[in-house]
Amino acid sequence: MFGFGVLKGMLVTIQNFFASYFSKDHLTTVQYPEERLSAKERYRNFPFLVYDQAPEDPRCVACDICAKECPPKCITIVRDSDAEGKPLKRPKSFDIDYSICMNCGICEEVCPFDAIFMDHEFELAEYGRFEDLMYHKDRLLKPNDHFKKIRPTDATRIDAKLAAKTQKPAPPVGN
Amino acid sequence: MDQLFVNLKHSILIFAGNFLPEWAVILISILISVTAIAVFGPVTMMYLTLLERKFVGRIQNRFGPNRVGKWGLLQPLADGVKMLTKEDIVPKGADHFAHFLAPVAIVIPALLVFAVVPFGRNMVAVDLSIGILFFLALSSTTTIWIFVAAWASRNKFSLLGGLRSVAQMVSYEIPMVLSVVPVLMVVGSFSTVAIVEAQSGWNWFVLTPWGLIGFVLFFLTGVAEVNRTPFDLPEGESEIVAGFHTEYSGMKFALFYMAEFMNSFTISAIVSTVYLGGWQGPWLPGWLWLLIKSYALILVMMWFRGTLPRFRVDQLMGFAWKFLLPLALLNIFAAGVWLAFARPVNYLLSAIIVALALFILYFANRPDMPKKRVYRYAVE
Amino acid sequence: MNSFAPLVSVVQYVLMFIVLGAAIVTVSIGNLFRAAIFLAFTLLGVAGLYFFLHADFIAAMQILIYVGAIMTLVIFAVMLTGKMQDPLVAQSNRQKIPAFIILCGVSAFLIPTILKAPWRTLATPHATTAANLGRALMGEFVFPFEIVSLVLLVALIGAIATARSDE
Amino acid sequence: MTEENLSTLATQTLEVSLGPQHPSTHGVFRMNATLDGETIVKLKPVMGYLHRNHEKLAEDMTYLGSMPYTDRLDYICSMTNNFAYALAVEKLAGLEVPERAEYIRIIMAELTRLVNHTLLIGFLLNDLGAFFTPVLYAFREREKILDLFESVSGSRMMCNYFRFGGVKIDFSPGFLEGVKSIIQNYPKFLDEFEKLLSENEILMARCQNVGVLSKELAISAGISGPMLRASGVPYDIRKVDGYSIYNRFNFRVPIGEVGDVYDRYYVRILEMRESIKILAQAVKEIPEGPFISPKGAAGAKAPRTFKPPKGQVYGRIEAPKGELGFYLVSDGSPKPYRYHVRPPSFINLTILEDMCIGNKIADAIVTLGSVDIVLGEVDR
Repeated sequence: MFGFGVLKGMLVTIQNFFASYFSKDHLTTVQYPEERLSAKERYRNFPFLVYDQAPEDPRCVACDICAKECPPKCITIVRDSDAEGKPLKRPKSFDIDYSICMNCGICEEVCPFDAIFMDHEFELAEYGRFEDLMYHKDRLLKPNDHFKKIRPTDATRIDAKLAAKTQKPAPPVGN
Repeated sequence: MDQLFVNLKHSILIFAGNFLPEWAVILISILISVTAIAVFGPVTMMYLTLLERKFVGRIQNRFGPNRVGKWGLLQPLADGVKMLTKEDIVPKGADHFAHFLAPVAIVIPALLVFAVVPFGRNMVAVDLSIGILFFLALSSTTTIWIFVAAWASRNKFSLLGGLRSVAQMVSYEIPMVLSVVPVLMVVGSFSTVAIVEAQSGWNWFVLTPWGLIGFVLFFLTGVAEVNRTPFDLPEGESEIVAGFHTEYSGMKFALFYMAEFMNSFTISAIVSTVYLGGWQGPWLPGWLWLLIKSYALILVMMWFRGTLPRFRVDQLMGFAWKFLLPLALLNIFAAGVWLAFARPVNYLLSAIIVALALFILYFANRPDMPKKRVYRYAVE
Repeated sequence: MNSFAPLVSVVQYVLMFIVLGAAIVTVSIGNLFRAAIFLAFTLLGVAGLYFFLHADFIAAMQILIYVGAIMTLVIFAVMLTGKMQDPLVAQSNRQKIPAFIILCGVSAFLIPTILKAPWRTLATPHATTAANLGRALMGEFVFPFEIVSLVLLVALIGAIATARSDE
Repeated sequence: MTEENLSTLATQTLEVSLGPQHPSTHGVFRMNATLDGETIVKLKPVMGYLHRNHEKLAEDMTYLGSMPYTDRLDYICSMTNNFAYALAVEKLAGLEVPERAEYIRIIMAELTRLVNHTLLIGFLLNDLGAFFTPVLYAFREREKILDLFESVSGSRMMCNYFRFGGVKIDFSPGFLEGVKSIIQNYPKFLDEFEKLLSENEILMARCQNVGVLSKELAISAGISGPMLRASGVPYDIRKVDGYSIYNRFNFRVPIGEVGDVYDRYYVRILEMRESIKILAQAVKEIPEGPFISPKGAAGAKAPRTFKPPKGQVYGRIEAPKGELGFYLVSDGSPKPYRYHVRPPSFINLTILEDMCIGNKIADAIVTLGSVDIVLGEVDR
């Protein structure tokens, strides 16, 4: 009979109306600033650089692989050099333009030194469109503890790997 | 309690009568009624928007507005401030005069019809002897202003919306008027007050066979008259952007919105008056009964909005002309039979007529109806 | 109720002013669409006057038929005019002078008639109820009523026939 | 009146530009429609507002570098885009995929199909004028699948999960339980969805015999996916090519009869039910083992060493929207010499005019909605 389909549909919606008062499954909104979802461990947002002891001594050796492989080319690295102009194995500047970065995580994958990882931080709103979203080395560097905190599984694995490497006399050569 | 507002007004008038001449008292009496309506209408509209957003929100498994004030109660005020401070944009090619006039004028009939709504015993602004007709007449004038707005915007989407609006109003006006006729026949008066009084003691017209059909018809055509889902073609968002109010912003848009919501309230109030016994009901004061009934109908409208997709133009017309109109006519016949026979027999006879009418119309419309389909799978 | 009378007449005069003013604007304004809008105001004002004359039913009919239906038709007709694409749909006022002369002629007849007519006033206006009206239409005036409906039917058929015979 | 009589009345057609800013063109798409009243006499789709140079960019990038860009083609189903690209490159480089990776891929692809079809039906209803309720129900369920995607790949929509010769990383703990609960609960949701929609008379009336696409035209225009099957052509690349390990699974291919919007809607509902079947089998049978082949893992670690031999391939899959193919030409360098995408929604969109002519403007919107386009893929 004409009209029963409509009535059936209306039954569904009114069921949902009442269910929204009783079941969490039917009121899925998370009231964001007050409530937050727990981040998944593998969640990736923007990259950051890891240092072990001091920010002056990051794991990054300025090999430029991530900059080359970055699909939107948002990473710019300048290699540091000593007084005679001999290149050093650390970046003089390391810039990531967060307004270009597309969170793909390829930099993390290709980095041979496990120096760059994807962060969980997502509240990055800024007033300036260009300079404010251009993250320099000082803002990108975060301690290994931060990495351990946000991604414990990966951190343990990588720490073990690095520890195994430092046992060996010759450290891996960059580039 | 029942006469709370009536007594309030009365005591104010007696108080004023102590030191004012008679004509001033009458003026005050009129002003009180007018002010009450002029305040009640827009406030109703403001909180109806909130109610709709909350209700539809819950239907859609979300909270709805809950940030401005406790439970979002201040949301309508925030919206009002936003609307008032918004830039008023008038398209370059628009007819400025008509573009300005339409939203202003559309509120007038919406407010005027409040005058004949009997909110409770003795609580009607004007007991016109032609109450229902007054309501029907004024609500039909809304079309003109919608059409003026559509034309004045000089926008093709607006124009399409305006044309749809006119076509829709013209079609639904007829079954709407015809669906009230049975009640007028039984009561013998156009007066809304008389109609309510005829339904005292649980003699609600909706409880009769013709009344049930009439109620459904009147409510559906009423929903169509105020352009709400599933009959919201004039502003059909997904097709013609926003229809006749595409080019309106700020307060002018808010006025259209206000007219729409006030119209939905009055149509609900009138439907409850005509078929659901108006302010009649046990225990509670009359005005509360009317509000409960009207809000129940408004919630049904919102429920429609939360559930149903919209008709297409030709289907809308087909529904009105091929189904609602003949049913309304047959319903009048059923009411006539009801009047002609004595109590127990007339129930049976009019029920049979109504059932037959539904049956015939169902089979007559069968070829145009959508059919269920059976699907098969590809053989490997 | 007597002391209330001046108030009523004030409102009535305001309404008359609206009717006349809107009517003058209707015929003199250069924009056809706006003219139609002012015509709506004229008709609404007339409906208001009916209300004050205790002719509620006629007032409602005035709104329902003239404002609701005829005005919609008029505006539709405006939209069908050739100059609709023009932002200011122009109205032709070329026949101003002949129109004025005819107006004067008609007024010359009407005004004296109005002034001379012995207007009878009813002591108590009796209420028009739906039942009374129905009885009048179906009883006393059944013949004119049927004739009118017949004329309308013929007009309808004629309209359809005209539309069809174009092929 | 007959057609001939109508033509004698002088009428003007109305040119309406639906889009690029329009509520229901699913992005920045434009339809230049010529209307006679509300009937469409001509309709020209205008594409390219979202052109992002996808193919040319890929020529200056390593094979892996294009992977995250494929996510952004059809941003609703990034997993299947990854799948098609990975498949093409594997064909080019002759890479083997480990058993477990194949199962992971199929689970992802079928979950993506659920996401896409659910969301499409929600938006189709929005085009029909339902006030967001079906969309939000679709969102509610889609969220659960996206949570799974996020737990595995780190991103909800831009997954970038597939690698040449396998996938990026193995399941996270608890993923398979999540899939199992989807398999258990999704049919319930589909039942609810169908109860809300499938038999709704308004939806049936709006969708049946609207936007009809004949079998012959569908085949000659190169239509693919659910749209082709709704027109009655039993063609599913999962069955035809049996790529990956689809030939191990037991599932059926639903086909429509009429080829109208309703068939397209219903075929998708049935496809979802089949997808759940595939998921159930895959979850049951998934073996332990490596998730990427050693050669593939090396390629992912150092994309510049990944140099497929000279040659050209065309790899295709049955994406939720239709046949998604990648045509690649390699000159032996780490970058593709030519990279071409065969986007299903672009090709399905080419016959929009044929489906719309003679229908009402509201139908054009619905027909467009039923084609299932994502502008990211149409314009690339």
